[in-house]
Amino acid sequence: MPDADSQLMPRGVRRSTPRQFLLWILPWAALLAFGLYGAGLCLVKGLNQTHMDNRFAFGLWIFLDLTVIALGAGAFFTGFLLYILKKTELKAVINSAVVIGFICYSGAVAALLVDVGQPLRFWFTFWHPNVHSMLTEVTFCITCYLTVLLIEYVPIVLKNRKLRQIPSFLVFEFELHKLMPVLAGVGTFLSFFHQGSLGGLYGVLRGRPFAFREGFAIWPSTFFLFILSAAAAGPAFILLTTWLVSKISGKRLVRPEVLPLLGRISGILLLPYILLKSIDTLIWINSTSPARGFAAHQFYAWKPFGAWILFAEIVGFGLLPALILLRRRMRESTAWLVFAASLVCLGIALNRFVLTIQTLALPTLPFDPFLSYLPSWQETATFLAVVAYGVLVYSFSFRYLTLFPQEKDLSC
Amino acid sequence: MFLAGALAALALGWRGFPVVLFERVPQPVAFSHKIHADKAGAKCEDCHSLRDDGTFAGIPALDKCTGCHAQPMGTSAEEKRFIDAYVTPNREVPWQVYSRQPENVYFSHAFHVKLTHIDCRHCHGAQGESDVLGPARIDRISGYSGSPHFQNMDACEDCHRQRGAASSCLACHK
Amino acid sequence: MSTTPTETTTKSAARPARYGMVIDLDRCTGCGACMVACAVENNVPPARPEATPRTGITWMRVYKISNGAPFPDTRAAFIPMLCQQCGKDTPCAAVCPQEAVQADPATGIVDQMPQRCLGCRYCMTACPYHARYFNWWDPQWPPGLEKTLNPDVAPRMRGVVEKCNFCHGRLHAARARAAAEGRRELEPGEYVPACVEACPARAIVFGDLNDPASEVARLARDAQSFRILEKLGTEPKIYYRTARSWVRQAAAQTEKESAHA
Amino acid sequence: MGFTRRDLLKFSGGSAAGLVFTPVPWSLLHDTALWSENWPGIPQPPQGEVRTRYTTCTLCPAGCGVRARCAGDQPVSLSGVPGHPASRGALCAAGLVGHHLAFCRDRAREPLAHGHPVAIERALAAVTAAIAACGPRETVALFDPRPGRAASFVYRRFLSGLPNAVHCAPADAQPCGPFGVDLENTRAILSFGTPVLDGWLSPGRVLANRSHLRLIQVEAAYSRTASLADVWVPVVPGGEDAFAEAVARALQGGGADERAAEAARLLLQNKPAIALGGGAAVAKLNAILGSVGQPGGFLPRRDFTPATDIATVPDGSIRVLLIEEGSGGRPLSWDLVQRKLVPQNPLVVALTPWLDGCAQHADYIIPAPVYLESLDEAATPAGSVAAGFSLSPALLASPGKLTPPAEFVLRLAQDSASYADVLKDRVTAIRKEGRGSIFTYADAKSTRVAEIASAADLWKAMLGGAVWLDDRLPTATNLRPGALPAPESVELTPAYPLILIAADDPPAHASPLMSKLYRESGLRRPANAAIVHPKTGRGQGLQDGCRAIVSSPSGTFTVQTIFDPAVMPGVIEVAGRTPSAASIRRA
Repeated sequence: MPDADSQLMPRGVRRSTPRQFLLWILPWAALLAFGLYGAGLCLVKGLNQTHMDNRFAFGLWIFLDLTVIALGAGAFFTGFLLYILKKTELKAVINSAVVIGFICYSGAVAALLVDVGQPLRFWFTFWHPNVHSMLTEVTFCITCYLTVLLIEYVPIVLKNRKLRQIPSFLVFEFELHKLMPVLAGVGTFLSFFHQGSLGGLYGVLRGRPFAFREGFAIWPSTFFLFILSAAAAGPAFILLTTWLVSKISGKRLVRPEVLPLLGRISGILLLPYILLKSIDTLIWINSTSPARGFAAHQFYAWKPFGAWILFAEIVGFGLLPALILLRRRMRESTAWLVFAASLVCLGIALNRFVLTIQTLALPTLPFDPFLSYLPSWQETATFLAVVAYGVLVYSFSFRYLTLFPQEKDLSC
Repeated sequence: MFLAGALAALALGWRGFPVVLFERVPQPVAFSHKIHADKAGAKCEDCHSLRDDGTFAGIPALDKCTGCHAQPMGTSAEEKRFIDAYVTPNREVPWQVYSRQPENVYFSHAFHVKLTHIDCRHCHGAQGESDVLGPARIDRISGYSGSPHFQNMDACEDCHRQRGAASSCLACHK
Repeated sequence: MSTTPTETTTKSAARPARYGMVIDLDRCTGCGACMVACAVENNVPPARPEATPRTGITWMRVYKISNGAPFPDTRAAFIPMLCQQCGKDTPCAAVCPQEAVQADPATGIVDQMPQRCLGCRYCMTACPYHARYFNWWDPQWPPGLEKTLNPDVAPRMRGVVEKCNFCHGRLHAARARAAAEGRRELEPGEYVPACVEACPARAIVFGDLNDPASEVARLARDAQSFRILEKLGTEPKIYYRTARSWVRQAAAQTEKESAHA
Repeated sequence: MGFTRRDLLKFSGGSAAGLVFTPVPWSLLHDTALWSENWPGIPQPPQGEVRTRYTTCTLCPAGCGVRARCAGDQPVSLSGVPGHPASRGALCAAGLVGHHLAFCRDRAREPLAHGHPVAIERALAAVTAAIAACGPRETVALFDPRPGRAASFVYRRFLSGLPNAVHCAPADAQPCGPFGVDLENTRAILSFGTPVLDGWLSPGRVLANRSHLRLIQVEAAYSRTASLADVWVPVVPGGEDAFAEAVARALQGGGADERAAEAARLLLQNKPAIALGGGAAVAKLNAILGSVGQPGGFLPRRDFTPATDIATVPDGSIRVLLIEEGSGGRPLSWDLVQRKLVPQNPLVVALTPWLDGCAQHADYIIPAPVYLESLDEAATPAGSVAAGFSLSPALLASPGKLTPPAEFVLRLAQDSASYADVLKDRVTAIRKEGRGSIFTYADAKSTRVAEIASAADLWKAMLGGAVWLDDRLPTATNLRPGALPAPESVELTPAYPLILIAADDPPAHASPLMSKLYRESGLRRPANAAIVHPKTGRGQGLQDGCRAIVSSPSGTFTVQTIFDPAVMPGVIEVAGRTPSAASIRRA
């Protein structure tokens, strides 16, 4: 059995013993099972199992979706840099990036299917689409892009030592490989749209002055901010995961210059994002919000969501990491690099949190109170299931597939 | 082999599946519109009438039948059976309505017949001249009617589009 | 307010209706008759044991607000809240991914189709009035009570959104009655939602805002009338009126201070 | 060559590909989505022709006219009768869902003896025996929630045949005796705790006149009426009399504190004015205001059924007690009943639709039909200036084994007549006297009784939905409306430093849809809520929303505290409690 196991592993790399691997897998599998139970309850008994309500119609899950999709942006953006802008150094992480992207998107879609009240009607959106709805845009792009990711994932799987032995698969994989630049292009295009429309999702809510933004044509400013922020967060997340995996597996996976490069890319994108975000915020405070009868300061009068949250988002989790990542000497130090990368990722999460949760917590009716919401265990379990699912898929991919081509050379 | 599989699937999907999907429910009484139209010279609205408030009476209640069939009028065994089974014990006939719409559908015969003067045939086909009433087809999954002459939403929409009639959801749903 | 006094008072068949309400806050005693009548008319199920004010379904919901003054100077007012039938960039209609929500051009009523609804609740986050309600549970009536449901309105199922549609069942009935008499046009007063009919204080006036002669249009033009969150620019068709300045303050203006009320 | 694994793979691959081009996957998608529209548990509304039927509400003494929309024979919604003299086309929230009452829990469905099914004859025999066994100082009492009905006359006839029997009623059954309120002409009301805007008379009639009424509410509780009154005068419970005296002084030009003076000014500026509430002081106020027997004041009417306030019956005197409980209204307090009963084996019979309330303790339960389940009657509408009568025809099929209370008493009296006969007799009597006119609901027309051909026609008309109203009596002064006892003041003790008073309470039995008001919105406070001023609450170590225990001399109970700065400091408002000293502490 151990033999068969090692048969599946890529040549020239060492992996933990089946025993160790099993020990690593088991807790995650357990978590996944528990989460699936929670999700099952929501599907069978209905969404009364959650702590969402008529005021807090969106909760933990939407926050999860927006966040993981932003973090998963690494897939399209790295692909874009590699295949379109020919940044060949990134070949070292592209496979890992694709897998992460696939995990994030499939996880998000799964969560969405639990989140809707009538999963049996999921196809209505495709059959009777309302073209004016950002959610339609999101649904279409994410579905398409998930397929793209799947197709990008296939060759990685087919490269597996055992599967290569089937000739037809080899041919298929070779053909697919020629397709990669096209797919990368398509993927980039789709991603730009759904990342954007995810931002638009809240930006168009004229009934929610805290989230509503003016914009260009049909797209509110958040549309573009989301694209930029996602593009910035993607590489940072890949950086983080790569570092994490090498720490856990105790192996050198990529050449030393790769991670700083990712960091630099992230920093370069983060700075303009912060700039635009600040401008957008100023416009909102001085024109958009007042025009709708809401003085912006009143949004921050409710504890715990004071103005600090805005400050943290822009300075603590934006400007600070950007500056770190843009200074070569700091980039060279892994500690700083990882610290900054984690700041970027947390910043994105915070931004998505503010947009989803804080927006709903703030009252719109003048005689309405501030609303609070705490997810139920079923919600949390479903959330964790997505995380566990990600870890599992990644672990298996890492064990049996070649996620980091450079690992072989580095390990000998 | 691949082809064989494909063909098998196609055959089953097109031939077998509908049989499984639809439940065939026979009508409780072999009623002939034809005979009633010819012999009794009945017109549609004689039995299927509009109420004053504009609602449609649909299939008439038993007393309408009893009006003529208190005693057998003909010699047919079916008529006798009908009288014994329903008229004498005064039991309503559990007719199967081919065109029974889902609960959430609102349809006003008054609007379509009185104002727009659409002929019954337009939706109900030649039901009025039929001599035998076939079994009703009921979708086992959705529980909705799958009978011929069942007007589904597409049929409604087409007609409404052609005539530029109301197109909002709640115009025809409730 | 699009209807101006200069408009002709004759209602031509071509001209679509724009149904709306004017609610007199000085008449409302918060008795809740409108809420109950609404639930009966529209087959809204009673609360599940676990239901709370935030998970219950009340198409028509009466809020109690106070002037914030402590004993003994305190004063209360009641604000009936229902779907405000926004006429411009209707927030919920714009966001629904599958056209389960649309503003009917013939009536101005914002339609919600529970049978088309996916239950994504995007429309609920979009609605500034919290006038949309989600079926968190399967609807359930005590045994026997389901026999008293209104045949003109289809019961909903778990997992979909519903909201006030000006008792569309009553509009259907009125139209059918008119059709039986060979009329296409409805006479004013032929169609009245349940809450309007039930209000013992006669606080709600309902009618066609496009008909400048109608009382509702006249009252809507009145200086005492205002709309809630008017500045959002969604042109709601529910007007409120009061002579009490503090009530208007608390209901109309959106400054934080009154949010504590 | 056999069938290899690869062949199998190919075959299944092929069939999968083929399946896509058949209707199978697509109609499965489609039909499962349709199935979600009517999956198990989604009820089917009743079918059938929509008809309108009329009846009269018997849930409270207001006697509102009811128009019922029925699908087939099934009432699906109720609404008011436009133009109805007593209700002005309006119903209250509870009345709008009266047709749900029959389906509520806690229904008594068959005669019970101490919880066990029993034949009604056995119950009759037991009561007859107990009555026969009554000692000299022991009384037979019948509690009649609505004196003045034809049923009440049945009761009185029965009781009159017994040595010592009392016809009891709630204290507030006939607030001002044989008097109605000429609300249409009243300009100002000085109300001492009367819920003028929240259940007094009929909502339709009160609110139709609200616009020309100035309302001064004298009440400790921050009630709905208080919150909507033109002036709210908060006084500590028991302080009403003193305030009434002060206003009286001010009205006669004497000096008074500023609140009383303002009230007096308002009353003088808006005449005719009346004072509502209990106590001699209030009666005196009305005398000063000259509101008795004058337009816009209290006008006498021809009907009055004297009945004893059950609270005034001597303690430990009732041997046999028959309790009639209506479909709606506040149930009789068992504590009170217990005090009145003789110590040794009393017999209590509950003539009620409900299993809770006094029925829990009764020896016999005789199940009564609820509203709309059987032909019933509504006596003179509360506060009407002329005697009145209307029938309440049944709209729902009555489940068997139900006995209208009057019917039970008739059988006790060995009277062969049925309740329906009694009602017929009442109608016949109305026709014979030939006074007044009837208002028919269907056509909103008034017809003089004298012009109605026969008693049969009158009966038919009233079965179709109609209210008879007597001619007004000539207004006469030198009359004094009966007055309710004044509320007693509350003695505070170190143990009980706070005052417990009643907040408006949810009806004991109501449609589950009332949850819209009590549980699905913050509109009305639930029954177990204790509302206190934040200062008071914090003073007792409470927090907003915390569970707490209220103790008073009459016992303790747990509540949910709600802080409301509108409430009088030092006061606890709990639904449906009688005023007393109390203390509250965290649970």
